[in-house]
Amino acid sequence: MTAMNSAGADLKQLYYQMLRIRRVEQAIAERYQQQEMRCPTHLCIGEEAIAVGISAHLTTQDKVFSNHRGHGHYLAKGGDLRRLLAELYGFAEGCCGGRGGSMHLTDLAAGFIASTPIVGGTVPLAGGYAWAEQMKKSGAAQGCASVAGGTTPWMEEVERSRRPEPRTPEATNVVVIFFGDGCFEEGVMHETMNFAALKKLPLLFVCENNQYSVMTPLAERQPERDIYKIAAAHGLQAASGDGNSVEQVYALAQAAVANARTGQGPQFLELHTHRWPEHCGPNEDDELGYRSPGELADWKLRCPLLQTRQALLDKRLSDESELTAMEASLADEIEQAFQWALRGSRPSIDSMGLHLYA
Amino acid sequence: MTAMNSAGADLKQLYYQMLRIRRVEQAIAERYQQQEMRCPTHLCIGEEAIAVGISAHLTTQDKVFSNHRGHGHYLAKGGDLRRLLAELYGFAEGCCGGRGGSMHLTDLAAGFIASTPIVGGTVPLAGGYAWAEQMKKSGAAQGCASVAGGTTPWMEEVERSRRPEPRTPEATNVVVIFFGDGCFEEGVMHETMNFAALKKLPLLFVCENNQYSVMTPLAERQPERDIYKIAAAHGLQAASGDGNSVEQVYALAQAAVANARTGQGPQFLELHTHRWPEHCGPNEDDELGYRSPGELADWKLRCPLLQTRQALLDKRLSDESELTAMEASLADEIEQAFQWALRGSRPSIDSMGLHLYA
Amino acid sequence: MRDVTVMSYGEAIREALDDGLTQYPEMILIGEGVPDPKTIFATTQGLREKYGAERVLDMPLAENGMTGICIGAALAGMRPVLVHQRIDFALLSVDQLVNNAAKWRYMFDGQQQVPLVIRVIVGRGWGQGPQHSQSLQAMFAQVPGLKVVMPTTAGDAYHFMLDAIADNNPVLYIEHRWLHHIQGEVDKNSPRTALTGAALLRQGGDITLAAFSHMSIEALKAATVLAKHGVDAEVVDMRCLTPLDVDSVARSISKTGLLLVADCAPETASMAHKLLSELFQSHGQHLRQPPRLIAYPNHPVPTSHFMANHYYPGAEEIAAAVLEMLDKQPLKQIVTMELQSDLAKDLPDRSFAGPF
Amino acid sequence: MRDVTVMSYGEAIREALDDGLTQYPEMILIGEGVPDPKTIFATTQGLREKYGAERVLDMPLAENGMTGICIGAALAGMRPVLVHQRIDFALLSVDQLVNNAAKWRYMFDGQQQVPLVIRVIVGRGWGQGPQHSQSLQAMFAQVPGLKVVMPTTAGDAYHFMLDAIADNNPVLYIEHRWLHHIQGEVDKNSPRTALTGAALLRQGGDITLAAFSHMSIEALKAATVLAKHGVDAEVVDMRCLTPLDVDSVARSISKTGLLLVADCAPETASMAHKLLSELFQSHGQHLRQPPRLIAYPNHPVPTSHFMANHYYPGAEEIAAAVLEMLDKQPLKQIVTMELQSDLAKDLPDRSFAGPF
Ligand SMILES: Cc1ncc(C[n+]2csc(CCOP(=O)(O)OP(=O)(O)O)c2C)c(N)n1
Ligand SMILES: Cc1ncc(C[n+]2csc(CCOP(=O)(O)OP(=O)(O)O)c2C)c(N)n1
Ligand SMILES: [Mg+2]
Ligand SMILES: [Mg+2]
Repeated sequence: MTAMNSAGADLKQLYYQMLRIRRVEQAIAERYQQQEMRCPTHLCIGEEAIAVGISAHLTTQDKVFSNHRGHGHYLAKGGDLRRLLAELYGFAEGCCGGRGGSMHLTDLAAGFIASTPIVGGTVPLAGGYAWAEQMKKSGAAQGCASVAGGTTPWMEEVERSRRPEPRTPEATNVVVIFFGDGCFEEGVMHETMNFAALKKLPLLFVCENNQYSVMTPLAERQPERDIYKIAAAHGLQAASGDGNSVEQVYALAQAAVANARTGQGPQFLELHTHRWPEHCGPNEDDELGYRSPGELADWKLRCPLLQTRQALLDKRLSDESELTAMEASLADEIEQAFQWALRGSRPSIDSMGLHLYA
Repeated sequence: MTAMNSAGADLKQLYYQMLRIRRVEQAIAERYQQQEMRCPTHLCIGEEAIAVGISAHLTTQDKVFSNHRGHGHYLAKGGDLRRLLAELYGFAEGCCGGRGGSMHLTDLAAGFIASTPIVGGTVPLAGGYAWAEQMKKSGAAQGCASVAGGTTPWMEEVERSRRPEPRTPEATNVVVIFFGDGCFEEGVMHETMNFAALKKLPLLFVCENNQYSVMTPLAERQPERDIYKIAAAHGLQAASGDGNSVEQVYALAQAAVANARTGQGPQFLELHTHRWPEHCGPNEDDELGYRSPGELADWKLRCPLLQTRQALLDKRLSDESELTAMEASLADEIEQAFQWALRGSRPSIDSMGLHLYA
Repeated sequence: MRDVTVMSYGEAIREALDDGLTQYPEMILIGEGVPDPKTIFATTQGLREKYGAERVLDMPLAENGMTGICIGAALAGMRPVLVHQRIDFALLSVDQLVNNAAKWRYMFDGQQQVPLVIRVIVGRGWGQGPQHSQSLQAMFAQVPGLKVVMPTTAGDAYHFMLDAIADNNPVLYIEHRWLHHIQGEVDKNSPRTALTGAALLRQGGDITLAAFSHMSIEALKAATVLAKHGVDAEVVDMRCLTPLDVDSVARSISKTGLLLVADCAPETASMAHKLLSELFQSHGQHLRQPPRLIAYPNHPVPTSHFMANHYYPGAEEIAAAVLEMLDKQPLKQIVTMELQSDLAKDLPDRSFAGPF
Repeated sequence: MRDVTVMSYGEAIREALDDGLTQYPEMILIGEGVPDPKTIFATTQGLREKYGAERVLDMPLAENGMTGICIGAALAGMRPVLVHQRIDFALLSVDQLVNNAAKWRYMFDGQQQVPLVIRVIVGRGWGQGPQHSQSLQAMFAQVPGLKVVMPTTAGDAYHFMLDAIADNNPVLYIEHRWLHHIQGEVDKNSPRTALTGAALLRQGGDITLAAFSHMSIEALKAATVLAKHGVDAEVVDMRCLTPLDVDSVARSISKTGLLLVADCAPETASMAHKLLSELFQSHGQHLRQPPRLIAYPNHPVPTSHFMANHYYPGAEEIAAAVLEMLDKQPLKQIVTMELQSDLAKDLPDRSFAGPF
């Protein structure tokens, strides 16, 4: 049974995607304690609705760039779960062959180009990618070669849930850049917004405003004013919304992606949300006291999954038994993915020096 | 006879300051052909009203930072004309001992801290200076030492027109940063605006929007939208106006400086104007065709000096004979300043290695 | 009068910042995380409480702008200490550091100065990966007008920090993350360092080991084991990069006749080249054998510990090279064995357990 | 088949950009001033008209952002050539160049690549001053993952540019402003350079002059006059910095036994250190005498021509050092006289008359 809401969202599908991210992140957190995923890892628990609500509108031809907190973006875009996990373990089968770890993800076949951890680093890259997409479409760069510098053996065996291709031949591929409220302070954000507005790029900026940069609250870093209004002043079509409501994100993204796709220029969404675990690592850290008392608890009440689950039940779009089955199938998928990842091979020491130059 | 207009501006004094800058720039342009001022020189002919209208509200305790096009800012703030000229000739008596040339000016006694030619380079410095002024006032940094790393023999013999000291002891010194429309594209602008708004710094941003960055028009660099509205979105008090009307600049600056001085946080003025000569060098370059036909001619009709001169005559605040006398006295001052500068001494080759480290 | 306390390198930094804030009312301590609960690996602990939120503060993520803002504050007479948790982030501020801070005093003919400290930490281990573990000291040390120091011991960590704060020039203070836990003596009454000069960490007559930052620790480890086998290495810690103290190394090689340089940087980015080049120009005759260089490979550090553990040369490689140079290869096996540690190779010490 | 044309270095660059735009439909040429009436000292003249405003374009003043944008376009298969009129401006983009461009292919395990050219011009003369005349080649050349070239001749200017465009790696292409007017032969049919290897500009048996960029021209000038007085210098142009072709210099010194290195950079920022260090480690025995280095002083270039004219060493200093090394001091006076030029010292050639 499909479950379209008023905006046409398949709420069950959205819930499934969010739940998948949540369960993956929790499984990572649990196993992180074994000290075998030896890399800095930024979990997105509590923020799943944004990645899912946005990516629901993207095809594999659309491209996503992300940041240090990239697992959710990667999975929502269709990135290979097994290769994500192998990457965390540092194995050769990882999506970066182990060279990147949690903070450097890629799955070109899924249109997930890259996440990297220098804050702001990927923002102009997304702009440049969107520019290239625009030029390819306009015919300014017909002979444009492919992005891949080579293929890897596992690239071919990747299977993933395909999404529909763009409907009209006139439509452009859209590029999405995910970033945080802290990132918005970097000058390169503004440089990219200016260029995107100048060239009317098919680019969607998604600001995940979780009010913190590591442990520093917004009030120590930015004056009181709305982030998205700065984007609007730059000439972008900009809006803000509840990043914990997947339905709201879905609706905002629907308009934004359609606008970007049809040549109306860059779009900007500021979505309010909250990270539950510590900034980096598998634990909670509410005891450190950098969040105001009750803040985390309040946000947990506004859990994007809980809300959607309730809506599914209330609207009778699903029932407990279906949701239990969903959990079971996810548990199974995740367990198998870990098994696959753990069978990975150690990258050879000799390979360490490869691939610096083409 | 003083000549206050409705806003309390002494129009004749404003005219005098503008005329002084214009005549200095013209004298530089004329003598530049002799190839003895051997450094890149960016003249501000056509844009004099901005420097003058702003600085009319500043005391020597207020500080100014500027950019590559800094002669007008320097002179309006009370910078020593003779040492400016000596600097252009590369003499030891120059305000930077010849190390800077036209693009690096300083006159600490006048409160003109520095101009430098990396676009955007001085913008955060002005922010930091304003922050220090704020901390000194709040007592956060009582023991704060003086800026000077040493004194030079000519520092003492500098004489200049003093302006009134700040009226109330509660008032803060204000810092002004002058920059162009091109500079507004640099990320560091936004980083500085954000910090300034966060800390409510006594800082006035003055954007001299002359529509060009070198020869590149705004339309090739920025989307259609107002610059000052981005500043407003950052949380600054922002306004725009006619940068060729010294009365308008004066009125806008009056409010802005007063706000900054009384703790109301950073201010932003976008002032529309136009540069008459080539970007860098002594000549006109309309024949190159990068300005639209008639554009320069139109702007010349809106000459800030002509307009003010006419107002002075119309309102009978002055008369031809007084204005002729003004010209004569300026011609005399400038001629003498050149004479002084040309008597300068060549910096010794041995001195070239000094002053890298304190 | 000596007043010696034993503390860790990290504690020594905290102590110096504390003393700096007391001695210089115009000092500001600023950086992403400075006042947060983790306080930059505990090196800024308690300082906000003691000196107030105006002087000890966090900042927006805007490395170039904030560097410029600190330069501006320094021009106005403040003494800002700006902290980056990773040196990699300082790459965003190269414009302000190189175009402005390094040149300001010179280009304004000595009329203005920039008393600024940039404190940066070099990451290593637990999958820091390509963008969080760069060794950029040589990039900055080549810039006339910057002072660059890389203290190795707790004592130097303390004094260099305090002297950097007092210095009226921009100083880049580079900490290697793996030094933070190492204990050492701090004598607060020892004389000012002037931020110059190498340090003789160990005397020896058989070979000179000139090493940088964390590699000096590795060189010491190697020297200690080698000594048990009759090889007496002299260890010179190249703790100050500008100027580089070539004379101290020249003096040492005039005695030992052999030189091995060990740097914690990729070979192309190694300060060793400047050292060796200067020695070649003026002191080459002291060496009985060509000098050798141990440095990192010329590519980024991969995240996977399976690879990264082999990226970093250390005491074993140093000892092996020394034995080769002295033609004592037979000792290699036993020395290597004695140097092996049971600690995981991507951890600096036993107290450490990721993710940072 | 040779197809030789004589043109200036600047014209050779224009020609290569033109040919690149023809051969690579995915090439974009972008930079502040690229399509303006002055066309980057005429090196981009006519290209917008020929290839359209979409491919040949100006840009906002946002060096870091625009570098990132070009990296992103390169990831998508474009071949951007990004121009900065001064290398000093590239300092704003070190983050994108070093953190991203240089590492992208490596950190994504060879799955992605960044075919990007950054074209930068080193300023000199007519009061460029501290912020418009920096020599930053060594800062970039030390970064694993960047390719850095400094062509000296018109022929290399042409081929390096075309090969840089074709290259699938980020290439920093450094032009010295004072080379632009110098004429040379360009043979479009000569083989691809692979952006590696030094060039033997002049053969000689008495001494090796290894020089960089504009200093190679100065070395040639010196060699020409020295030859008249019986001193036969070999001139090796170190035109590629990554990798640095140490072997060519080693070969040359194995013949001459004497080495003078001349670099157009302050001594602390000189690539000569890497060259000398490597030679010291592996080829020191070839030299009869310690090598010498001629470089700029370790401070910014002052604006005043009264000082700046003495900042730059050139053919005279090279010749003088050669004569000292060969113990022929008596020739100094006559050689110096013959090398003196009546051209003002802050101008590259007679056609030049400020302000740029
Ligand atoms: C240029 C740079 N500066 C600082 C850091 C350290 N750092 C990593 S994540 C982070 C916080 C970013 O906050 P935000 O953009 O809001 O994303 P969030 O972590 O909240 O999702 C910081 C400061 C970095 N990686 N890069
Ligand atoms: C970082 C940097 N990029 C480029 C330049 C070259 N440049 C010098 S002035 C200038 C134009 C600046 O335009 P704007 O800020 O509008 O000032 P205007 O010259 O119009 O007064 C440019 C691009 C520079 N000096 N610094
Ligand atoms: Mg955040
Ligand atoms: Mg302008």
